[in-house]
Amino acid sequence: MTTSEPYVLNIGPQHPSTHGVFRIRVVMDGEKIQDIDMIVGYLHRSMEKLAEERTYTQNIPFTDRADYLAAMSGNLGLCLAAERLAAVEVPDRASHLRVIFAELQRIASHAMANGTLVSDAGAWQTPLLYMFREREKILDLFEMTCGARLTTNYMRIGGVAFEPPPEFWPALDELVNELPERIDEYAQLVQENEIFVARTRNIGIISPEDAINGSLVGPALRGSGVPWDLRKTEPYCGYDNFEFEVPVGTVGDVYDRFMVRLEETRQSTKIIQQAIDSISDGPHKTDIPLALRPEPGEVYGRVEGPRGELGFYLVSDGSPAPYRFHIRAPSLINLSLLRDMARGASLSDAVVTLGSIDIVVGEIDR
Amino acid sequence: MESLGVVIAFYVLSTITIGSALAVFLLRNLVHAIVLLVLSFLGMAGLFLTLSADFIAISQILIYAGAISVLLVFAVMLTPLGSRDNANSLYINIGAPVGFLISLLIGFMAWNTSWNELSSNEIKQRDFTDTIREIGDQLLDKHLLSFEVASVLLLFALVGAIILVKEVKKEEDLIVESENS
Amino acid sequence: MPSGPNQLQSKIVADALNSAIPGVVKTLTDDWVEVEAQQIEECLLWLRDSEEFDAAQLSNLCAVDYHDYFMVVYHLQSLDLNHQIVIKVRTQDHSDPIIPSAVSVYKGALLQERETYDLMGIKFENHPDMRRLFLWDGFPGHPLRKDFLGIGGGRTSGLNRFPFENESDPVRVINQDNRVDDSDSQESPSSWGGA
Amino acid sequence: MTPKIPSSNSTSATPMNRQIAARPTLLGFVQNFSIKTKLILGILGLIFLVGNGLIAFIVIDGRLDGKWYDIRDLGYSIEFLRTKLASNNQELILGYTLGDVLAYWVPAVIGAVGILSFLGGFLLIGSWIERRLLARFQIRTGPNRVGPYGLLQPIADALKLMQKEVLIPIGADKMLFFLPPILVFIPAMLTWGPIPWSANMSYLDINVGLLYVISITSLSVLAVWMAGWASNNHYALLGSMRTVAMMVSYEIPIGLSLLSVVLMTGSLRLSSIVSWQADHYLWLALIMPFAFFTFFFSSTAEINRTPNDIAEAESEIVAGFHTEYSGMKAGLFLAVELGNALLTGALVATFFLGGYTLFGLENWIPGYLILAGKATLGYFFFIWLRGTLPRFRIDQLMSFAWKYLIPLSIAHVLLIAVEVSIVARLESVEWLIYILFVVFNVLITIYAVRSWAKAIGYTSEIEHPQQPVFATQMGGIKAARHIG
Repeated sequence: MTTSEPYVLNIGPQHPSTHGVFRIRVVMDGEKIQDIDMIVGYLHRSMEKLAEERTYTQNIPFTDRADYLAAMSGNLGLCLAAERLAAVEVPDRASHLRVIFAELQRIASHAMANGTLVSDAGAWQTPLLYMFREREKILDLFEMTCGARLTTNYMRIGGVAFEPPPEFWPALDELVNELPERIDEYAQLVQENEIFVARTRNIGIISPEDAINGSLVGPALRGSGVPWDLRKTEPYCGYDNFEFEVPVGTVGDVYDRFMVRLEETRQSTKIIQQAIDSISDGPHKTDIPLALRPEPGEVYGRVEGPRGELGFYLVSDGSPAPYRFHIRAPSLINLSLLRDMARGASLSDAVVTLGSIDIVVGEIDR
Repeated sequence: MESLGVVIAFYVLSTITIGSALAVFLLRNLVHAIVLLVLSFLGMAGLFLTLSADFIAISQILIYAGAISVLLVFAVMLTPLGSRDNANSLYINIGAPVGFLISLLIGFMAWNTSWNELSSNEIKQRDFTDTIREIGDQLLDKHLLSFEVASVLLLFALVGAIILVKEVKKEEDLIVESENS
Repeated sequence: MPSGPNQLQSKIVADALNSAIPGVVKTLTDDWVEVEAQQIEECLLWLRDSEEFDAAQLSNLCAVDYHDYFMVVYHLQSLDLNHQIVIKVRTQDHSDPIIPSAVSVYKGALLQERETYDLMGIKFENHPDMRRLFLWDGFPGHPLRKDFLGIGGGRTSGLNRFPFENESDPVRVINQDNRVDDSDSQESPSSWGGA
Repeated sequence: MTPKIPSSNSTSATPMNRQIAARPTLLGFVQNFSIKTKLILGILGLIFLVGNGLIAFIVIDGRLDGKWYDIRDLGYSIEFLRTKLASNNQELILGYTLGDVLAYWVPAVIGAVGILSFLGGFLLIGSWIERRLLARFQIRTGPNRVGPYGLLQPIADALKLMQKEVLIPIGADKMLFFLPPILVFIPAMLTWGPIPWSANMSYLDINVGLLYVISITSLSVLAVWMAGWASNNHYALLGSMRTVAMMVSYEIPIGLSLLSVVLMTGSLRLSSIVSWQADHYLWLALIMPFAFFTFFFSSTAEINRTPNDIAEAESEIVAGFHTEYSGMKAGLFLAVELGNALLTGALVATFFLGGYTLFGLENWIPGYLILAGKATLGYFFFIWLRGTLPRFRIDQLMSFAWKYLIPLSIAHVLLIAVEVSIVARLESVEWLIYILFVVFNVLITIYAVRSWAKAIGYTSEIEHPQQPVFATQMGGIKAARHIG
């Protein structure tokens, strides 16, 4: 008698395709996945508890360490929420700088996401390293401006911490000029690759209804064909003054999510160009009290991070520290549908699907 | 008649072949048994080589050590974990007499055959360099009918295997049986 | 005035909810509507399916500890109509709070409710997979509660020592029922629970 | 306006960039040579080439015995040495004379040492080549710290691996766990036997050489399976089962493609296959491009190289069958993988690219250099693929083998059989027929592959691009929920 016995495969916490210390227990039947169970928390630092002990400004570094691939977006989200809570005005130049840095961060983060996705599909790191080329330049720009490459801690409540140095602007110009060409190169590298297309097309399909109901956000939601982008629907930092498009997928598969990200980097380049053109002189920061004491109340501020809606739910009791500090982590919530997608898929497809959701474990665990 | 090297090789190879075959029979671990069975096949190939039958030796390696062993591997992998031991003792009551009868038959045939003893001179004259062409000629000339019958039989087996795989989705054991046969 | 840019007037939401499910709204401010805890599932379902509100997506779910009770906050949003609705639920008691789960309405609540259970200790009824998310089974207490580590009532909740430092630790005594079990005991899928 | 102050060295604004810019490169090093050094190097190179040519000339010209070692020539050699050493014809051991022993052992040792030292040297330099080349494909520098240009990196790697502890996992089958790193080495080394390195320079020039190659390479499956089974690890088991399934499938197209080679050349002896190509001034890759492609692609599956490296797919099953191996045992697996890549390059060169011959040039350059060059070229090609392509899924690979390669290979064998019979009937205008066949086969291969793919229902994914649309084209954000 022969029967196939299901067995448990432990993917992670240390595994090349989990992008960090993320663990999935998979019940497999041969190469097919029967069931999965996510086990997260290896990087849990209880940020939300720690934040209740610190002032709003002191909490900004936590956002660097939550989504460590998109620190600028995290900074921006917290600052916007705190500004709304404390009713702080932001100078126009600061808003433009924030847009520039947030969009640069989006390009860097999408480059990482797309590169690792192709690596998960089995390309031996070549596309990843090509996409790192621009990411390196962006991180150089960050380093020039605030001295750090990943954990930038750049934005402040009421503006940004520093004015960029003089050599920043020509370097940025150069980067923005060469970016469209480079993005075309990546598109060609991957789009015209039959193997990559065969590995990603019609894999891990999420229907628009499921995506909305499963609280998916960002490229995962847009890849499924739902045109939803907070920069358009709830404009902040003057995004309504910039012209850009929201790319939306047609099928909802891995390939769509990849292409949406790639197209978003193109649009981000456009936004940066417009921001450079329209930036004006002025202060980069408004002065706020050292210990900001917002009125008692609550606010849910959110930005469109590279991974989607990055929300900060702040509750103030009038003291300098937030009474409750909650991060709505898109990486975690985008995983809600992973189990449905992975069931019945083969191991190789599940790995690619996980890569296309683009998780950052620092943000999942916080 | 034979050079000493060949004699030594014969005894070493026979020891390996028979020893590992016995171990296959005696070992409890099915996986170890497969590995030793392959060793036995290889020893057999070596024995063929000592007889200057290079084509048959290579075929032995290709078919038995390379292909049949993989088939056995699949069979083992599709066996449930519980019955993955070498349950030879179950069938020893039937197996022992059958084995004895078969060896008796072989022995009788060996005894009965009038062996064409070649002198060492004749061996030296005989050309062993192109056995393969001779085999090919024989197959497509003298033994053409059996050759064709064998190929038709193989085709039937192939088609049968495909039909079994297509038809019986719920009883996968049939597939393995067809592969084993 | 609601605090969010596209947030609906909570009055409108409350009126509509009350007319659909009579008596469900308990309190209401400019920002949010507080509804009856046991009817939250019904409420969310109605909001999701109503033409007027179309709260298709659960944007955010979290809980706030107010020392005597918990507030569970639901940020809903409509992608068609581009507005946000904030619904809150107050739990009855502080020691063992239980409210109905929203997973049957929003699949996106799956992990957020597990997170809330893990860090706040609020149990969600009928959740298919109510386990801890970040911390291991047997972790003493729920760290985001204001009285974590037994410093009850006080405003500050400083984590002055790690729970397992030594046996004689008073913190250890408080949580002595919870045994630390980090072994891989869940070999078979059936014991994982859930759908 | 904006404070955009132009800066001349904007790209090297960070210390890291400056450091990278200041790093020496190999090309820069060569360019910085004085003209005298360049001349000396050039002359040395010339001397090397001419010297090799002279040696080859002497060898080919018969002034030295060109036979290196051949099991078939054993008898002749024994007789030769016996007569030479007749004066000393006393029994040494077990009835053998000194002549017998020498005739057997001297060439065997020379051949074995030659092949093994070539392989060992290549394993050392090969990993450096692979890492440097991959780095070049990936716009990075690659190993450049240990020794000049990182040349000593492989030695450092080997030392590191040797120092590491060899772990045996709990629950592992100790005997089966111990054996595979040794067992995979055996076929990898044995397969080098029948490959002709030059005219009459073959370690084991048997008349079933081609079958020997196929059968010996098929043995490595078992070692891989043993490694996966004994590791008591699901990743290892998955990897080994993938390997077994894939090898079983891809041995058939390999066998069929080599069958066409045998049909065309009429011999299973590798040296005859090479000399057939040399005699006709025609590489088999030209006359049977399909078999060439099939063999090359299937070989990538057999030796676990990209795009068919599903057996040790890093992003899925960590390292496949050798996940649990550490230290030098893992090193042995890696070395075998590298050696196999070179071996496949040599086999492709021998079967399809004229082996040690290069249109008469082999009379001037030693054949072993030509073969090594061709094998290295094949190896380079493998590295190129590795730096370029993603990985197939296992079901895609399987269906590719069974649905595409095998039926087409069978048709291809028929085609070649017909062509061979045509050639046999028209021997007078053989060269014209061959030219016609080359053109015809290339065209029919392209046509057959395309029409078969179409017939089986395959549509190219690239021809139907799937692009994201813009939200404005869909009627803006409001349409969110109603997209089909």
